[in-house]
Amino acid sequence: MSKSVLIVNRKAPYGSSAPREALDVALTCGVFEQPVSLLFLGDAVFQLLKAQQPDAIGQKNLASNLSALPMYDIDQLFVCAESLANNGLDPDDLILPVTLLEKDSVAPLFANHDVVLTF
Amino acid sequence: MSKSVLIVNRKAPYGSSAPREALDVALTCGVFEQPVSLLFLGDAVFQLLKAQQPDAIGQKNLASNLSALPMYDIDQLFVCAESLANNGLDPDDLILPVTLLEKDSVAPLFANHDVVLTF
Amino acid sequence: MALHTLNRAPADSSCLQDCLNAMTPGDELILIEDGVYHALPAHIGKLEKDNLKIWVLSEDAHARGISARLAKAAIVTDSAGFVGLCCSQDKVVSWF
Amino acid sequence: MALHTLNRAPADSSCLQDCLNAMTPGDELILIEDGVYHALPAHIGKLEKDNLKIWVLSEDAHARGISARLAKAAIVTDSAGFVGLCCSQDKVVSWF
Amino acid sequence: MIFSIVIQSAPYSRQAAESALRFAQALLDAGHSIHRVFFYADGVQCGNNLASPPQDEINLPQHWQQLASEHQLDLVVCIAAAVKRGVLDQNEAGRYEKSGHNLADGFELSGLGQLAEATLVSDRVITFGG
Amino acid sequence: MIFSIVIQSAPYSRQAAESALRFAQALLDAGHSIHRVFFYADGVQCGNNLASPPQDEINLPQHWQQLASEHQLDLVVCIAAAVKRGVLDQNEAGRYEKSGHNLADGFELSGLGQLAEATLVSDRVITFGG
Repeated sequence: MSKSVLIVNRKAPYGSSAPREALDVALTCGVFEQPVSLLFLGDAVFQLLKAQQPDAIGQKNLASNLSALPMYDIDQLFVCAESLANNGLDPDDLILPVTLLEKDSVAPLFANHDVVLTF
Repeated sequence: MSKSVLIVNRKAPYGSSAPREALDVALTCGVFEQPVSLLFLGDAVFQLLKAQQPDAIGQKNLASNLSALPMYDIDQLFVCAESLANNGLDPDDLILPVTLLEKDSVAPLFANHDVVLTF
Repeated sequence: MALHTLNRAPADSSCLQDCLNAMTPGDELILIEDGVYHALPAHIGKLEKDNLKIWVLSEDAHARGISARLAKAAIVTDSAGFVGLCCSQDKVVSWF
Repeated sequence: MALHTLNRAPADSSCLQDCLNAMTPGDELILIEDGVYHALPAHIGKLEKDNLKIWVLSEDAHARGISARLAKAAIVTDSAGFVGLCCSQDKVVSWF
Repeated sequence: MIFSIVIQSAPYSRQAAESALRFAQALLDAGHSIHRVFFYADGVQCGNNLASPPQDEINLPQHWQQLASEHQLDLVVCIAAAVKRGVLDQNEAGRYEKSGHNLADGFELSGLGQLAEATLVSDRVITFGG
Repeated sequence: MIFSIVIQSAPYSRQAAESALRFAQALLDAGHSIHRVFFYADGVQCGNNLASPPQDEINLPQHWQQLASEHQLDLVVCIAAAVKRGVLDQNEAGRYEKSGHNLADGFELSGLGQLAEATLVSDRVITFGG
């Protein structure tokens, strides 16, 4: 009775705790052996940016934790291509290999998962 | 040694507590006989809309409280004209007489007050 | 098929845009909390998507004084109706 | 004259717009927290206002991995510099 | 149908916590069941029993308690989110050597596994946040 | 110069509370003085002494306490905002018949008049929120 979970990220890292809370849910669903996908929309693409060093603001490195996802067998990472381009970034700027979704491919991702959790 | 205070409202009523917190600060500054002005930008123009009845969502009527401001000698109420128009509203839709500010007149309001508090 | 909920006021245009981009034909939208302002005539045009059904939670519209101002395309429902919509769609997607 | 602080990421375009509309020539802007992303080349154009000085808080830019990517128009400063800017302007206006 | 509800916002600061309560009541009125209410992020403050709103304002922790006792609801507060935000039960207060605890009766601290499990066994999961 | 700082956000959930602390430290390092730190809205949670973050995360109430004791800071928590959000001192716990209280030492509950007064006597007032 497994159900697939889509975790939707919309927030930039560090300004709010939402990205870390989303990650913790993803890891937990992974432990329960639920199929988990993560989608990064808008400002959330910055979560995946290289070179993060948040020690000076008293926070833990989110990118380091995100880059561990494949070790927990969570490798379905989707990034809105338009969001990436709007922020002047390309896939080489990111810490992990991701699947880029063109605008028309975003909605099918929602349709293809059983449960959607937004952060 | 009085200082004028500009209270900037940017949020719609009821979805968050910011509008009520802004109002409480305005009333308190009034008690201290500080000159207080309120500015309503963007979604905050909805705070002044007539016909609010928030009992069913367990909240107190913000518009009723705002309409008491003149009784506390707080009558410097400014509304961004563009925000009002963008929301399809006109001054007759509001609970109180306000001063409409065209886009070019917003910045001088900030320049003309000693302290600015945003909500 | 999904029911999408949106609780952000019009100035948060990116929340609405992310919501619309995530919708599949047959999905429905319910505007709640500050989201109900999107059902005003000045804003409803931004929600146009082929045959999208747009619901408005009556308690929230009433609280905000906009019940008499809603665009015709918006269908008013109450909490019981909200529950019914959750059941008639396969899942709920929340935008906030 | 005022120092304006902005802590919202680019998707919150209304926060930036409200901030820009409130600025008088001579005012300065410091981007902090998620606001630092506005100093990326892809976004800095939206901040253009005649002779506006745009500061970026180094700790926040560094945390987010964008120190090496900042647009040339953005001037990096640290917390001590932030304090100095507050003093050199008459007041501080916070946008969040 | 079997629902689970996720609440991510603090009471008083955001309407979301009140919306969730009203939705839960409507669910139960319609004959549906609630498998679990999961309080996450700032939503953990819904279980803070020290909250003392004015008498003419809604007391959300109390309303949840009442609904829970009438319908045997499972009110789970994310332990990691709660502990760092200062919402503790007696156990955690002991572990962190705090003199008091403030988790309201009827609420329970537990892990995110309770959210994962809720997604598995519920027909619908709905989140209130913002 | 004389500064006052207003904090409107809860710790852990938003960076604003941490930004304010870092700014306060930089102010003092530069030889300025802080007339008052005023905690409003969700910012009142900065004074919740039950907060127990993991050891590798920042403990904001503790940091404020330390800074306050080193520099005799006036840390004022808005009483109306705090009481409805479940941050109580001993007095308020008594008034509302609560068994415990959780306002951290070094913080004080008081009214919005303390914010109005701060705007009058400070050269600069800066708000951290969001």
